[in-house]
Amino acid sequence: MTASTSEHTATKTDDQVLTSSELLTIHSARALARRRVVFAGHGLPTLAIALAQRTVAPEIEIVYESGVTGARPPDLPRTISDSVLVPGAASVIPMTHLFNYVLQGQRVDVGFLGAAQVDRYGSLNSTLIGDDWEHPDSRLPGSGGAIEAMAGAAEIFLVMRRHTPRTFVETLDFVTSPSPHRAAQSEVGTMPTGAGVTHVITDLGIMTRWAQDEELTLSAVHPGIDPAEVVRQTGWDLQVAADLETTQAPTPAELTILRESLDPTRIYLR
Amino acid sequence: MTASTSEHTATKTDDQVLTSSELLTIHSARALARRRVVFAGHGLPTLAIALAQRTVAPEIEIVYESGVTGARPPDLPRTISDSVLVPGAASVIPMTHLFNYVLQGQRVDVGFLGAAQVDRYGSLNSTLIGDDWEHPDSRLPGSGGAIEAMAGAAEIFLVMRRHTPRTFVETLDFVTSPSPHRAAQSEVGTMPTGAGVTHVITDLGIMTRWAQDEELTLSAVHPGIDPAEVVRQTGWDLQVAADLETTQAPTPAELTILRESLDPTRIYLR
Amino acid sequence: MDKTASLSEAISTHLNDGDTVALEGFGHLVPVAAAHEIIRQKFSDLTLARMSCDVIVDQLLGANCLTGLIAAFVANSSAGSLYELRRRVEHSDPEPLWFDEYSHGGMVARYQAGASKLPFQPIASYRGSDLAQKNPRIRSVPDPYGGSPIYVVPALNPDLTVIHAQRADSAGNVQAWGMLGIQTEAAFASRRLIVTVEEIVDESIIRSDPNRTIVPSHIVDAVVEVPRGAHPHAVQGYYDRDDAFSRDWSALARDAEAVKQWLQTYIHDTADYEEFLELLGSERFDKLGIRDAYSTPVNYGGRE
Amino acid sequence: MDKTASLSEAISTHLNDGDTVALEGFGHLVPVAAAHEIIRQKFSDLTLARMSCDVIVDQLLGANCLTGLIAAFVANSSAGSLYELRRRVEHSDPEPLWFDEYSHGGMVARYQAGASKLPFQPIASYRGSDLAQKNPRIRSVPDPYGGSPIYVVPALNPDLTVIHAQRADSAGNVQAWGMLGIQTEAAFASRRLIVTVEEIVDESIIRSDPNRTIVPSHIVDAVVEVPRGAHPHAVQGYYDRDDAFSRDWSALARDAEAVKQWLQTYIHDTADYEEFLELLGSERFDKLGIRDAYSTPVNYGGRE
Repeated sequence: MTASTSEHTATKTDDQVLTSSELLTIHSARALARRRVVFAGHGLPTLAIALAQRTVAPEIEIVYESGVTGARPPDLPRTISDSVLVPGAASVIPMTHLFNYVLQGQRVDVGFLGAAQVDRYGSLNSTLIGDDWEHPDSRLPGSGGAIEAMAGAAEIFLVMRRHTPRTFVETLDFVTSPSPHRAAQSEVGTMPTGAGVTHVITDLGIMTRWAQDEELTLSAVHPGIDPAEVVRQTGWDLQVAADLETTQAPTPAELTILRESLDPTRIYLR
Repeated sequence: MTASTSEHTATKTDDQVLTSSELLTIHSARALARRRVVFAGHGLPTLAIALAQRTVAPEIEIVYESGVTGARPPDLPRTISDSVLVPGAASVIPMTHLFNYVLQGQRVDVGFLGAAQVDRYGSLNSTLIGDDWEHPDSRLPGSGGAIEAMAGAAEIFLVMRRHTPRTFVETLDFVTSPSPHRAAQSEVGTMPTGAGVTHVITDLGIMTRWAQDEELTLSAVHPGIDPAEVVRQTGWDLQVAADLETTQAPTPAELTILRESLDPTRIYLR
Repeated sequence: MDKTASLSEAISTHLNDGDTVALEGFGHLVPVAAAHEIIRQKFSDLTLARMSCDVIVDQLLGANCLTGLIAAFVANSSAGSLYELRRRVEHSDPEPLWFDEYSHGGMVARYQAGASKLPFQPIASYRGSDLAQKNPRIRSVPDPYGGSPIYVVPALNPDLTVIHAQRADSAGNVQAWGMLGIQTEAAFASRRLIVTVEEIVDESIIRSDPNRTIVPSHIVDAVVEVPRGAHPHAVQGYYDRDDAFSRDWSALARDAEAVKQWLQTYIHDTADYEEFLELLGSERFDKLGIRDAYSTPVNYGGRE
Repeated sequence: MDKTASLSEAISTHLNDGDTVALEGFGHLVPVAAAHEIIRQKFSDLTLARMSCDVIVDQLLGANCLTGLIAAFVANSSAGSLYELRRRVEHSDPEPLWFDEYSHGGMVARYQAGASKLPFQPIASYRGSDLAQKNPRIRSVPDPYGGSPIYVVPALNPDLTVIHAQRADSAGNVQAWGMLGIQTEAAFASRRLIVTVEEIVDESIIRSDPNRTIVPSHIVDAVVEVPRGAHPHAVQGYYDRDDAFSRDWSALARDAEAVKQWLQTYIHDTADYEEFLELLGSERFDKLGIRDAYSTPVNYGGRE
């Protein structure tokens, strides 16, 4: 996935153009208030957690799929298994423990995921585009640990760089990581105890949902975004909250920490 | 279990009385020829393995239930979890790995066990004396890891200090660690792939069996022991091998290693 | 977040009468000080989970803290019997004890399932064992890949687990070495977790060796510094086992009255574990010294 | 017992056409040299087990070594796609690939079951996932404790596993630190085991820190010293990841012919991994240096 600057959200702050990555990172960080154990990928989630630690959630503990907890890397990690995460970390636990005891063990408050497609209940597809699992039009990376993050974390934050009808779809080409709503329709397997996707943070705004049978609802739009545009860019009949809010623009403090302290060489903040 | 010098096996070697512990240790060591991974308790099995490493089986690797492998303790261990086993050991693996991957994983060639009672197929009782599990006449320590050693090791060596009709019984008061013969009568659970007890080493002689439905057979008696006496001391109609042997007396080399090098202060060789 | 607490606070905050409490440690790093504090605070109706028993089980029984026991080995290691336990099991004296019995492998599997939030864990042993017949919680499931039905044991999720380790930082990142028993699994399986340690150290020491961490801070509720907190068991690199104590216990505990007297003198009449240790006498510990044997450092270096 | 061998000997002795071979390492300590040797020796009809794929999967596919793949993540980490793999899956080009797909958690569970000689391992995820519908090897068992039926995945027991680690002694006691992936489980699950290491060291170093051992000698068939054996992945304390190599691979592998050419030049035309590294050029490695960061030694001392 490559970073892309989304035109409609570019605004000026401190003489610097606000990039989509910055916007998504800042709103992800704000959503982490009161959370403690966060399961993250590299890049944007890592930056969002670092920003939250400096602002709304100083007690956050970060957990990587590679088993690293409490990392304090001297350089930004390039993947979740970058060896730069290890020196000075609080622990490197075995991967069996990470999957069995931490994720499946329901120790994670928030898991960050991305996806190629999401549906109205927050089921995710990261497996394929097309209609044939054995011979897809386009083969994507697959679950990795996404199925387990969805099943084990109390909440999932989904970050989507481009809000379009091709990514926010009525029907997924493949249900990789099922929402609790979807899981409830099955009779086999263990029901997840978490809420599934509670926040979708996109370049247009923020969608939220809280209960198993609740749909993702547009709860806020970024400054200057028309909610009707968000509805048009969504592949299902998106519900808009009665008390729809406009997100607060990034503060100078947030931007300063992000730009000057966390990613000064702009590896992820392109 | 306390060491006891058995009258009928006491003979003179090098002006020193051969103790029952020495006799059992030496025959246990000899039986370890061609074995490699041995699961052992402290005391006699530890000594037997050390002796085998110096004589018939230099490649033996010792594994303790506490997860220690390749121990080279400067002092004799007093239990299987004695911290003296750790410095200089080849590994201390997690107990989950020891039980799941080493024992259940069928990585052990020989497991040493003791028991309060043994039956003709080598099922063992280490749980109780009496006929009521909830209120036994005498509560014994229980399985510990014995059930898993029996189920996972290719062979079990049973060392019994006193060969009597109360310990070699027709019917166990409780089947703690079942022989494969006994396991085969059940329809639930996983059949052990190992042979169960293949050697019983006692103060009177050696009993062996090799196949699931084969009974323990008296294959050798110690010098001076009347096979009829062994049959009398056994609570079932003990089969005696047609080619019954007399065990070779401990050699001066064996005794020297045992007495002067392995247990010079006679902690276990009482 | 600073999670340091006194032992008294930690136990009174995180334990309730009627709880299932796991005290784990396989002849090494046993949370003895925590067991004593449970006795001192007179908790009752507890069910103790302890894979392999030792003197603290007899002590907790003698103090009438327990109505249940989940275990796989009920002797005092190689030191003899646990007579309080035997009186309970053999004669319901002074009261019956609910005894939920497994093998060591079964206890390992129960803690694993608990830590993994699975309802059960399959196990390849138990076929033909009377234990599987007698204990109704050992069950079986079919093998959907065509094999025999396989035994399973249920998840064990204590209300509180207490473990003892060599060191932790004040946030609760816990490091231990030597024989580690089933402590990590008991910790993750538990609803609440107290860790007692020989030393609380600066986080820079912990973070110089992150693979040594057996329990990460985010599952720890309280961390308590209790030097010699595992006596009469050993702590690798700190002190040796006190076999004389364990042997003497088995002799003493033949007499129920002697147990009551011991508990009064050594636990109820002492204010805390420190006073208990003073009463035991420092000469005891002079005999438990160890030689040093330091590990070769490894290089954790990453990108420059 | 001395188990040291050359890489060529080790692979030719312990691998057979048609085998299932696990090459594990989660973006760190990946047995790349061993994958190259498998290509160099022209093995075929292999099924590769690799939880999280990377360039070696594309290389083994391009060299026609594989007819099957067992995996949970089929991209080139964050560097892009694996185009050999995509051609196989999307277009059966040049041949179909049997793809047995799980999640990371499913692969962890499969190796655990394999290492534990259990027929399967229960898993709490998969409810409602299309993966559980599509893959007929993901099955379920009833919960004898009253819960819903639970999904299970079958044991994975490779014929051969190869792992890479920082160091081992000549007997095969293997030590590693940093991110350890699923290597220990893949090792125990396997019928045969080869370990490649950055350094074979004296056993006194290994034995100064026995808790650092991830694989004990008794399950190891061969131990091979292969410095830089994990390139382009990192080895903690030895060298950094070579992201340029991985990115370049994803660019190159868009063209099947370019892959064939690369394999010819870099693998078939080099006698061994050492020659391959020479061909890559030492300047590459100058950029992958690390800073030192040594662990604080711990005291393993026991009874005097």
